[in-house]
This record gives sequence, structure tokens and C-alpha cells, in this order.
Amino acid sequence: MSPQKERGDTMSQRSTARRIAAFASASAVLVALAGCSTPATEDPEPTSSDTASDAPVETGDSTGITDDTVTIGTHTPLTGPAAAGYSSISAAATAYFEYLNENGGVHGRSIEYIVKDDGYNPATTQTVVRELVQQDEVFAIVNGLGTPTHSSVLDYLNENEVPDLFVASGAIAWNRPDTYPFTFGFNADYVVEGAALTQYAVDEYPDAAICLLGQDDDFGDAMIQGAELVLGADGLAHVERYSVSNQDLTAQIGAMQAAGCEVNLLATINGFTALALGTSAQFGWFPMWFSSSSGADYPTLVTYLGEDVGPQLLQGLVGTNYLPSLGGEDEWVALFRQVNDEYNDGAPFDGNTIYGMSVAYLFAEALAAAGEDPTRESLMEALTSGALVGNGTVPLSFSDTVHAAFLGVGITQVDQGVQDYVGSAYSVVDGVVSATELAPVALENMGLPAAG
Amino acid sequence: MNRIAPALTGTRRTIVFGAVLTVLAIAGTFGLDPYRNFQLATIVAYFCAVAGLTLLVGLTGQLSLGHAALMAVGGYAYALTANLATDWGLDGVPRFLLGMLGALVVSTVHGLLLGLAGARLQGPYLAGVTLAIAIALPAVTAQFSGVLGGDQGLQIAYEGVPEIFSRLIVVEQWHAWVSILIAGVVVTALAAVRRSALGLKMRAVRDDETAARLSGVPAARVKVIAFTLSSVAAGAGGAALCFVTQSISPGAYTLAFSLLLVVAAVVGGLGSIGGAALGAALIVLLPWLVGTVTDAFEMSADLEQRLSGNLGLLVFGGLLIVVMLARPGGLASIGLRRGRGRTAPPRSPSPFGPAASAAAPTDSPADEADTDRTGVKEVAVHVPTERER
Amino acid sequence: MTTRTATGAEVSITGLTVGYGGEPVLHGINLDMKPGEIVAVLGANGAGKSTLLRTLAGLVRPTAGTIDLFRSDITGLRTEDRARRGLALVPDGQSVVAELSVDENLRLGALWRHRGPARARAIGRVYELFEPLDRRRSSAGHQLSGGERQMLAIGRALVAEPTLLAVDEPSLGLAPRVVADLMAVLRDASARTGLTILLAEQNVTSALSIADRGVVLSLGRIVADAPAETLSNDAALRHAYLGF
Amino acid sequence: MDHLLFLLATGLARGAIFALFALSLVLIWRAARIINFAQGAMALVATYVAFAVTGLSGSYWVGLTAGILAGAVIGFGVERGLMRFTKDSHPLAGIIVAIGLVMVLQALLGIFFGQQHRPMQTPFSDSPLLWGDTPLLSPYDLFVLVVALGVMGVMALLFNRTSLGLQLRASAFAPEVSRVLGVRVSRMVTIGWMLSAAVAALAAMLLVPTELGLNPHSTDVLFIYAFTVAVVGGLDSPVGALIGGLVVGVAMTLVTGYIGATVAPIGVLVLLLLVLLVRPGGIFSMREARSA
Repeated sequence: MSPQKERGDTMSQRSTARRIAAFASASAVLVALAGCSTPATEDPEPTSSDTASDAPVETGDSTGITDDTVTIGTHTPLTGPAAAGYSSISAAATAYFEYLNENGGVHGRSIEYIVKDDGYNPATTQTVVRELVQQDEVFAIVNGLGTPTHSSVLDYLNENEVPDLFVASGAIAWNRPDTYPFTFGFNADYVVEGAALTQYAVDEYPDAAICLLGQDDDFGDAMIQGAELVLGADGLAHVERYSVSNQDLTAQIGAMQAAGCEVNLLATINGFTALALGTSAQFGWFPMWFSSSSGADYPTLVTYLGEDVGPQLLQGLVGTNYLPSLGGEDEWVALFRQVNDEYNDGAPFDGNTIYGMSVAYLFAEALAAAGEDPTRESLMEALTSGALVGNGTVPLSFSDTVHAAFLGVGITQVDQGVQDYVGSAYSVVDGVVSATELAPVALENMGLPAAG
Repeated sequence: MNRIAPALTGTRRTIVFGAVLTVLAIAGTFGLDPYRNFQLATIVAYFCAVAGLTLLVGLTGQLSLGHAALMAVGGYAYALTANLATDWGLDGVPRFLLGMLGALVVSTVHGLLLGLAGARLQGPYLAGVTLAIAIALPAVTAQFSGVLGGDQGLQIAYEGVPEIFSRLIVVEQWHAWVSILIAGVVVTALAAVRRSALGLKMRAVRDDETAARLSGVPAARVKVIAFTLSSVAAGAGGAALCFVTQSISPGAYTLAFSLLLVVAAVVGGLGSIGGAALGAALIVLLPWLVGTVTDAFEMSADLEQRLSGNLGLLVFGGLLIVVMLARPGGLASIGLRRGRGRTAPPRSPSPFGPAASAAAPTDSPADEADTDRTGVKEVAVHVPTERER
Repeated sequence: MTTRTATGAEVSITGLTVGYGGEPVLHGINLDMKPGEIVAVLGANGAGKSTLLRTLAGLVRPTAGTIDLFRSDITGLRTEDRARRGLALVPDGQSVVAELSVDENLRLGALWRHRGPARARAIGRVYELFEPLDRRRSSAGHQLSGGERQMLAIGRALVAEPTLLAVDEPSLGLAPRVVADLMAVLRDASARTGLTILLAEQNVTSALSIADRGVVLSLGRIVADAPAETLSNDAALRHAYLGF
Repeated sequence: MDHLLFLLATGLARGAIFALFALSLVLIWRAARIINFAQGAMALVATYVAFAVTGLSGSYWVGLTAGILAGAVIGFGVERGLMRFTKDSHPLAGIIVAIGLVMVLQALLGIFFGQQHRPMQTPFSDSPLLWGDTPLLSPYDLFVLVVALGVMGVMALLFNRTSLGLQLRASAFAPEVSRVLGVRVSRMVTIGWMLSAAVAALAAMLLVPTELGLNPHSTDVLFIYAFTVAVVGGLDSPVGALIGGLVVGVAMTLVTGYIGATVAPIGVLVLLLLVLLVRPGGIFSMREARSA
């Protein structure tokens, strides 16, 4: 071994120099890259928490706002396994903004919506959100999608005082104004959904055995928590969990059938709702299915189950919703259909489309309310003022103390291929479930908030 | 090259150069804006893991497809320890040090256990087991969600810039510093190992395990040590990443990420630490470059959505194949073989633009160990031993 | 096997040089063989005997030189195509396919040459030649004794009825009586069918006992090429290169 | 007890698919001494072909045939175009190139077909038949079992009873001796890849209709489980693949049914580690594990 060692020693002298060169060239690359994309470094870097205090406060923070544009951004999965269900949301929002911009924008400014793919990977979310905040200098992050992904940038956005609006997730974490003053949720949270569905089941079928099939994460946990608000602890007849990595629910469905379940609450995403219904149909078992809004989108479910059997299996599916419903065909839906055809290449029109456009509309409304020359501060004021109404079917809840968009949901059901509200609605405040009325908002000014 | 440091030899020189490079890198952070500093911090954290992986694959010939999971182990250990420290009222540097200690201890134990299992396994088996580990990570975090936080993972307290630096730098730069320091220590240690007698033994085991064993090298032990070192390096990288991003969750350490680390190690050049640095930079910067390039073209929203992400994956996969087949020495071997073995390779255009290609022909980042892999053809008479004897 | 017509091969090796990157293992070997001739390649361990045979079979590519078989150049041919032209190599080390049975090993040898019943007949002739194999038809290769394995290896080469047979160290590790039997089989095969045989051996005595001619290799060069009888009697040569 | 019976039956059907895919890994291992990490992605491409052809022709069977043929063609292309050149490269080149191939194929599928799940139909009903009150196997499950066992049988005949099989085995065990005997070894390696890829494609096509639908990640998990099965059964042993597949399939279903869905992937990892530590060559291997 000694000759080898000798060789190693003489070589190493050359190699150390090489190593320096390696680093030097690597850093040269970095510097070069930085050089070509670095904004002038004399900027006071308003995005960084340490220097933010040095920035002038009186005029407010208008990062991302120019005379004729407002730049905002989002993170969402466009690739990877999660992309399938969600990539259409940002496309729909983009289409609405295009519609808005063509009709004058908001106070004369057009909205530039930068969509970054994070592949539903929190590490990537971190990178793209920093890129949005620090490189693209967005005014706000709007509708960042996913619980694990958005959780990873929650601290960052709040420390840097970037408005973090309308998070696309039903986790309860977004509604914590004391800890996260800049974060606002959008979805009705899973506890609310679980409680509402359970209350509806109890109201309509008082003697039924109520069970739950849930994802093995906080989604399932929160739905169980909601159901237990109504039924009390251990009130569920049977609980089964699944893992997204295993697309086989035979064991779970078999157990639920054996347990004599009659109403099955579903804390499932669309794909697994379809899988649960399909598997159960294979057993010739047809219980009632009550699904969270995250997994109850009729058109999406039909594509999973196939055009031939889908409509049959989905007959009677109960779900929750808080936005204009696809089957209702109210004026909002009509407008969105038109926008979708004109600005979204006529992409399939489903719940995600309505969702994406509703979010975009709500942002436009908030921006309009933030004044002629909006700042991050005036935007926050507009959001917490309680004056925003959005386009939901239950009242928008934003206030000083509530950063959740909806504290209640309406109940929908599929009938003959049409998914629409059945009339019942529930609100959940401080753990108390109570029946309320649906309160749809009328369409004004063709959905152009600053036009009036 | 003796002119640079005539009196230094062996390990001491490795340490000095490691220190010099660390200081240079820290100085370099002043030239970067906050976002680039964040990217740099990420690259450097990946560099730890890739350096560990390249040592494992290049020196001992063991392939791990689960290094992302090993990073996650370090990250989770860091987060748990740091959160514990927060509960005890610690913050700042003491909390960081305690967290790192936790990460290193847990990574060592975990790597040792896996290494003990792995030492008995030949290449494809070990690759398969580590693959299974990568797949099992989300299941483990879901199963123990009380401690590990399930899908959402763990968040740790915000680490601001310490008082003494607070007038000088912003938080992203501070994070880059810490990440560079961690990598400096870890990679210098790896470089020292690589150069030591242990490194030689690792190569002996890789080239011919039986022969190594016959000449008195404790092959199993060498492999266990290599796996443990590699696991610790990955764990340190995970801890650095956790420190920088203040969070850790299973979704960030997927199988796809594990495979990216393999891409970085292979494309950089197996066994080469300089190559690991290039590889780590590549996996962070290439998707960004691809994104920038595709943004330059007008295309329909649908096509853009399909290309986004997938195009980067395509480029990575293609690179992996091409490098492995055409130039197993990786980027680190470009311009290396002056006057040695086969004819000098054509000067391939550097993917890194003018800065790097100017440097490449004369100062290659690679070092000699790569040639005993790529130059092995000379000895590879390899009258294939028939197995039926 | 008496039915076969005698068609030994004419072989001509010219300027054959083989190197693995470093010092060549064979330097400019010239060797001609007449049809039906048995040539013994002698030399110490490492002299290049195996390399010569492996190059002949196409397992090793020469860096220079040509190999002619029946006056046509086969240097560029692949191993399997050379086999199909009647060149059979019995590699050293009793090389049977350990996972296959005796019968399967023989069938493998006969595959390209015989079809259907002819294949069974050819295999039957090998069983006549090597009776111990007949009794172990369905045993796996790794269950055989060393002698049986060498019989199988040679039988498997003969079953394809080659015109040139290259045998690498058949005597290695076998009892003298077994070696004598094997040599007798080779000599008989050559005598009966005109088979040309190139026999690499360290066991000079038994090799020369059946060879017409001997070639002595040393450090990759041919240092002597003479009739077997002459070599047997040349004490100086024996002492210098063959170690006895 | 009924529940147990039901779980056993379900596990058997899934296990048959694992077994079939594991068999494809065994075939390639025997032909080329490579564990093909790209097997899942290659099978997936073939499944997309089957999906497209079924859509165009309207016949499941035409699609199935096209998929199997596509599998063989892909196997041919991958061996001749890539894997052939890994031999002279790095010892791990085969695995690393295969990983690169997975990335390339998944990216291409993502670009051309998008990420959505495309439902695939089954040729037979997938409603389970009742045995008393207990639901057992569905006609589709039976179809899967029959096909899996049938393919195993055909492969056994091919390998043990035909000249091609003899040459395939010989080439795998002793490539050099085989060449000396006139066997066209490199052609045998190609045929081995084609057979293996076709079997893998068949397994993937049997699996996908029971899942959410076809998408670029449909075979990720299948590969892991089949790899486990192949290792547990012994990479050299087709019988091991069959028994291992059924055992792992049943075990996973039992774990999911009695302990929880989340535990199953951990269980697979533990099983893999245990088997490799106790019997590194697999439970059904005849000889010591060989180095790759």
C-alpha cells in the first residue's frame, strides 16, 4: 500500500490548489449569478426584518406597488403527485386577474400574479416564497397552497411583515391573529367542516351509526375533532385512517362495513373520496357519504371514477361548501364560466375554478378597499375592518380578532349529477355548532370591485 | 503548489485549507443579496450531505438512495433538541450548539445502526434498503406524529442575528454564515478522512473487498465507519437546513430529493469533494436556470405548467445518464487528465458560463482520487472471472 | 464418432501481440498448425499460454497481428462466431456451468451444431466416451468431482464436433490416472477425426506424450518450436524454460 | 374470522401483482446481474401505451397486448441504448443510469400526459364474490391471480424446457463459457431485458385499474414492494418471487387491516432489513448471495 500512499501525498499538493480553485470558481459562479440578478444593493432592503425598522414608516410599505401595477405571488404545486388536484386553482385565479386587468384593474393598476411551483415540497416552498419576497418583491402572498408547505413559511412571512392572504388550506393554524398578524386563511377549517357535517347527519338521520375515514394527518385529526364537538368524545361509531402512499382502501372499507357504519364522514382529498366510493361499491355496499369540501368536488370525482359509473356512485353525496356552487348556476358561476372560457383557454370548469376565481375576487375587493394608493398597512386595515363581503354563501368573518374567512359552511348534495346547496348551513363559534341561514352575496359591477 | 504552504503537510494542511476556504466563503457572502445568501445557505447545507454521499459512494462503493432521509434525521434531532433548549430558556448560540450536538449524536447512532446492517449488504441491496428508508420516512413521522409533528413537521424558534453582528449583516447572511461554518467543519473532517489511512482502506474495500480483507483491512468495520461518517455529514446538512429554514417536515425530504443528492454526487464526480460543491450548487441553481430560460419563451399556460418542474427533472435525469456513461469522473474530472492515461479530454464547454470555464482547464477542482477510478481502465484487464468454478 | 469425416483445421497465427495497457503479455507470436496436428503450448505460469488460447477464441482482443482459420482472417470475429466456425475452447479450471446439469451442459455445447434427434445422438456419443458422466446426467455441475468436471468440459467441446480444439491446462488439479485418460481421449479424437488440437499445459510430460509438436512460451515470446520428441530430449531447453 | 378471511383474500390478489413484478426483477437479475431501478418507470410507459391503445381501439385486450409489446420494445431500447454501455463504466453505473432513466421517463410522462389521474377500466367486474356473508375475491382478482400464475408457469417452461431458456440461463450464469460454446450472449441479455420489461408492464397494467388511476407516479410504490419481495424471495429465485409476493401482499393487508395503514411502509422496511440481516441471499435462495 505504500507506493499508493506516496503517490497520494505528492498528488495532494496539486489537489489542494485544485480545491481552492474549485471553491474559487464555484464562488465566482455565485457572484456572477448574483450580479446579474441583484437589485441595486443600496436599496434599504425593506423585506429584511433587521433593516425594516430603518425604513420610513409614515408613508407605509408599498413594496410591489408601482403606478400601474400591483405584483403579488403564490406558491402552489404544479408538478409532483399533488399537482393533479390543485394546479387548476392558480390558473383560474390568473384568468380572473386577466379579466380584471382588461377591465381597468384596481384603481388603475393591473395585478400581476406570479405563480411559483413548489411541488408540494416545503423545502421548495421556502425557496420560492423567499424568491417572491426578496427577488420579485411582491406586495403580498395570496393563496399559498397546502398545510405542510405553507406552515414552513408562516414565520418567515410574518417576521418580514408580508401580507399572507387567503391560505389555501383548512388547517386551523392560519387563524391566530396574535401570533401571525399578517396571515389570513380562506378555507372553512376542517373542524368547522367536521362539526357541520356531523350536525347535519344528526339532524337528518338521528339514529344512524356515524363513522369516519380520514387521512392520517392533521386533516383527519381536525375532522374527528369537529365530529366530536357534536357527538362527544368517542361518539363516532368507527374510525379508519389511510395513508396517501397506499392507494388501496379495501381493508379500511371492509372494516367500516363490518362495523355497521351508516353515515361515513370523509376527511379525504378528491382522489381518495373516489377510491372510497369505488371500493365500497365493489363490495355492493352503499352507505351515505359526507365529505369535506376538500374531497367533494363533483366534476373532479367524476373524472376519477369515470364518466360511466361516476354519476351513479356519486348520487346523494353530501358535502360542504361556502362558495357559489357549481350546480346552483347563480350569477357568480355564470360570470366565472365566461371568464374561464375567455381567459383560461376553456379549461374544465369545476370547484377549483370557482375557488381560484373567488380568492382572486376577494383579493381585488380587499385591494380596492385599501385605497387609491394602497400600502401593506392599509391592506391589513381593509381586511380587518369587517367591511369586506367576498362572494361566499356564508358571511365573511374577517375582523380584528378573526383571521379565518368562513366560520361556517353550507351543506351540499349531489342529485342527478347536480351538486347544489340543500338549504342547511351551520356555523361553529367557540366550539358551539349552530344552524344558520345561507347568505349569498349578490354580484355587483360584473365582479369588478373598483369599478363602482 | 508548495509555494502556497510549504511547511504544511497531511491533515494539518487539510485543516488549514478548510479554514481558509470557510473564511473566503464567509467573505463572499458580502457580495450577495439576501435571497442569494439564502440560496447559498441552502447550497452549503446540501454540500454537507453530498460530500458525505460522495465519500460513501466514491470511496467505499456503497450507494445510498436514502440520504435525504438521513438529512431529515439530523434535522429532526436538531429541531427537537433546539425546542427543548427553548423550553429551558436558552436561545441564540447556546441553543444552536445544543441543537447541533443533538443532531450529531442522533445521526451518529442512526448511521451506526444502519451501517451495521448495510455493511453486510452488497451494492444493489443497500441501495434498495436505503430506498425503502426514504419511502418509510413520511410513515414514521405520521406514526409518531406526537413527537415528530406528522406531515407538518416541526417548527423551531426564529434565530435572529446575534447582537454583535446586528449592525453589519441581515439575517439571511447570518444564516449563510452558520451554514458555511457547519459545512466547513464537516467537510474539512471528511477531506481529512479521505486523505488518511482510513480513506485508503475505503478505496481498497471498494476496489476488491476480498483482496482488501486478505491484506488485513477490516472491510466490514471500514464500511460501517464510512456509512456512519456519511450519515453524520448528511445529518449536519439537515440540521443546517433546519436552522436556516426554521422548520423540518417529511415533505421536504422525499425520495426525489434523495435522488437529486445522487445526481449532485455523480455529476460532480464521485469521490471528489470539490465535485460535491459543484454538484450541490447545480441542484439548487439548475431548476432556477431552467425556469428562467423557459420564462423567456412565450407558451400556453397549459404547456408552461407541464414543463415547469418536469423540464428540470428531465435535465437532471439526462445529465445523470450522460455523465455516468460518458465521463464517470464527473464535472470534477474535466480538464484533469493532462498528460495522464488516455489523451487529454476535449475541453467541454462549462455549464457555468465564462467564469468557470476560464478556470477549468488549468485548475481543475478534482483531485487525484478520481483518477484511480476513471483511470482504472489501464489495470482493468479484467479477464472476467467465471463464477462457475 | 466413426461416422465423421476428418476435417482438421489449418491455423495460421501471425505477429500476434496482446497487451492490457501495460507491458504486452504476448509479443509477436507466429504459429502455424497443420490440419490434424496436436500442438502443445508449454511454459511456466504467466508465460502467456492462457492468453494465447483466449485470444485465439476471441475472448481477448489482440493489439496487433492476425489469426487465420482455413486461410480466412477471423481476427475481427466475435467469440460465438468463431465457435460456430468450428473453434472450440476448453477454458482452464474445469469450467462447467455449475448451475446446469450435466445433460444441460452438453445440450448447450451441441446447440448450434445439432438439431432434434441428431443432438441426442451427439450427446449419446459423449456419454459413451465418458462413462462417469452417463451415470450423472441430471447432477448439477457443482456436484461433480474435479475429474468429472474436466470430462464434462471436454465432452461439451467435443459434442459440437469442432475442427480446432484449444484446451487450457486440462491436467490442473487432477489425479495422474485421470489426466492420462483425458489425454488418451484427446489423442484418439484427433486420430479418428483429424481434429486439430492446441493444448496448453504446464504438465510437460503428459502434454508431449500426445503432441506432435511443442511450442515453448516464455515471457510472451516463443522461445522454441520443435517436434515433441526433440523437446522431450532437449535437456537444456527443459531446464531453462520448463523447470525440470 | 370473516374479516381475517376477507383480508387474506384481498392480500392474495395484491400479492400476485407484487409477485409478477418481482418476477420481472428476478428475470433481469438472472439475465444481466442488474437490479433495474427503472423497471417501474419503464412499465409505466408501457401502461400509458396500453391506456392510449385501449382508448383508440375500445378494446381492453388490444390495449393489454400493445402494452406488453411496448414493454418488450422498451426493454430492448433500454438495454441496447443504455445499459449495454454501463458494463465498462463505474461498478454502480447500472443503478445510477437506471435512476437517471426514471427521472427522464417520469419527466417526459409529466410533460406529455400531465399529472392527472386517468382512470383505467377492468375487463371483469371488481365486485367481490360472496362466500356465505364474507366478500372474497372479485372476478378481476381471480383474473389477476390466474394471469400471474400463468405467466409464472410459462416462464418456468420457457426457462427449463426450451433451448432458448437453456441459453438464457447459461448466459446469465456463465457468460464467457456460453460465448465459447457459440451462444450469442449479448442477444440473450437483450432477450432477458425484453422478457423482463414485458412482464413488468403486465404487472403494472394489472395493478393500475385497482388504484386511483394512471399518473406518472403510479408504479413508484409498486417498485419498492416488488423489490422487497424479490429480495425476500431471493433475487435468483422465481419461486421465491411468487411465494414472497403472496406473503408480502397478505402481510401488508393484515397490517393495514389490524394495525393501521401508516404502519405498512414501516413494516416493509423492517421486513426487508430483517431478511437481509438474517439471510442476505433471500429466504428461497439456494446459494449464498452473490456480489453484484
